[in-house]
Amino acid sequence: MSDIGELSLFSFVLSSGLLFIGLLFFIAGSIGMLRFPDSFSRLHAVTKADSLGLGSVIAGLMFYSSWWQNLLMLLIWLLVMASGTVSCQLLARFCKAKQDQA
Amino acid sequence: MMMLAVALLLTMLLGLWRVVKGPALLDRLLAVQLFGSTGVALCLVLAQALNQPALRDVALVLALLAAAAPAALVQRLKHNHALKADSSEEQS
Amino acid sequence: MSLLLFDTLLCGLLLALALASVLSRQLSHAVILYIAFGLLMAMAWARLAAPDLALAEAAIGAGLTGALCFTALARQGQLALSPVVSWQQRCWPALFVLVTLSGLLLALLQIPASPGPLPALVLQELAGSGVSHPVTAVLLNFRSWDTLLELLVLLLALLGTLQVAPAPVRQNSWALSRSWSQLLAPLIILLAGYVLWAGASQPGGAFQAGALLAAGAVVLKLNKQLNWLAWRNIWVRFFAVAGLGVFVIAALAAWLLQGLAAEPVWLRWPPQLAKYIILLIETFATLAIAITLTLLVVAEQPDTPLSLETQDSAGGSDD
Amino acid sequence: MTELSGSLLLFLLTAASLVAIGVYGFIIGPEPLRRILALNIISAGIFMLMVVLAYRTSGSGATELAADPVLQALVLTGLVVAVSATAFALALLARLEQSSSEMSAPLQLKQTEPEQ
Repeated sequence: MSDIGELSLFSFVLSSGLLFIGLLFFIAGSIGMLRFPDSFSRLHAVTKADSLGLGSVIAGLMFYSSWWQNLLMLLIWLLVMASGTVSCQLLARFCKAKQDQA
Repeated sequence: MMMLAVALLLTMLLGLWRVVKGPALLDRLLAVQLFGSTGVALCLVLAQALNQPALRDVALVLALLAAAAPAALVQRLKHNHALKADSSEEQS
Repeated sequence: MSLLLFDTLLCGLLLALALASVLSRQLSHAVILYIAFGLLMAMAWARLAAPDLALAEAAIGAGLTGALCFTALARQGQLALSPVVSWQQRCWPALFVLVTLSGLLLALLQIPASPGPLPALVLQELAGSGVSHPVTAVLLNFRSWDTLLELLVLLLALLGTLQVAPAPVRQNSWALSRSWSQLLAPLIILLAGYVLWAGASQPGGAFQAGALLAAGAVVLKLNKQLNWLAWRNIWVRFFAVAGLGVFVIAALAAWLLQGLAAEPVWLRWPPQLAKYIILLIETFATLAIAITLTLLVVAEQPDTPLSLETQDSAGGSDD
Repeated sequence: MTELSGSLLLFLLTAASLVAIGVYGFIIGPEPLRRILALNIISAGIFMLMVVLAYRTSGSGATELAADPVLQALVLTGLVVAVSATAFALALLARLEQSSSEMSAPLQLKQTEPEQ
């Protein structure tokens, strides 16, 4: 938090709050990964919660950097959301196929 | 900012438990997925905390590949007999 | 303080993953743990102020190593559990390794805290190198011998792999995965171009861009796309060799050019042309690295015997 | 003892331990594929040692990009060479298994030593 001087107090509080919410989502994803009973619900926990958490972290970081970097971070978020969806689907299919096979 | 990075690493540590313990192969793959998406966030936070803008490019590369690769890779293992032992564990 | 905490956690995670990968009972688990280890190594490079390495490691660890290991895993026949290693078989190597480790640590602790004269020398000579990013300057100007020989090593590895290329793994791919990778492809090409271009002034360059392109191509090839990207295509052969060829030709040209003026030195670029020479070499080196790594990772014998009909229409457009 | 800072000592220790773990896995690992992975872990440890030595320049507190570029460039080439050597070793391994299963011999692979 070395660069607190560059931000007004309001935006600092806002960005800290967003970062904290993002962190909460990440923690929730990990706990879901630990506690959920079967593979499919664990899949659900990781791919959903983490994309949302990443979005919140990025929104929190956006207060600090230039517009070009912000655009890049938005692109990253979109990519992670899309690939999270796709890989969730693919991994679930793989799991289903193996259960049928066994 | 650095504390946020520490906390993200801690969530990775939680995921590590699933990698080591996880009964099915899918759980381990899932943990790699978790490492990928948390790694993207970690790179972005480190880029801010360590003042290295180039790490955002690293995050972009990770977002393009790390989240997509495990899913593309499981296709290789679809017809594999070597993993039968796993799927029997998985049902328990 | 929190930095030290971060380092401790990172090192602990790395060691735990490496240890678990070595000790795990099943081979498939070891492979997955190793892939996670590679992802974390990228974080370690990011922490240690080496973004170039983090870029390369992210592309290699996430894309290439995974594809390599999973292909090897898919080739393994019926083996479920690893053979059990007895306690005696474990004990003596562990003792030996511990002794080695303590010796290693004793040697490492003798390392002086101050660096040698090289970094200052690089920064001093940077202005005449044609680029403003020190790592790229070292790779393509100050120590270009390494890079030249490294391209040679890549080519040799490719030739060796093509000689022993095993039978292909039977697989079919899902339509969703196919279309997703097609969507990903232009983004990866765009990003690789950006990384290559950025290498002149900030972290990035030929190796990172090549590894990134290769990772994208491997994902596409696993989905049965990019069929023209095979060794039987004459253009692929041309570009795989061109990285080395352009390097040598540029070095020869620079040598002759210098020979007119003064005592010629091998692999030293004239300062006013250095920027363009480096850009030229890097472009071809990127393509060569990408093609070589792709073919290395998905090297498989073609189903049909080697036929030399070229598919120029697809192959002409690079990447 | 040197006057290296805490973080640097930590990373040095990790690098040495990674090498040790890799050597142990290389000796123990029953399957050839696991031995190749162990070799890769050894190389990761060595790369980390070199990068820590490069980081020494910039000091632990400063976060400017003043790390030793020579070592970083060497590690960069090393990463790519390591991946290509691994690919070559895996291709050799696949061919070895193919030929040994063609001869209907049991899968008793004593040793494959890829050069790293």
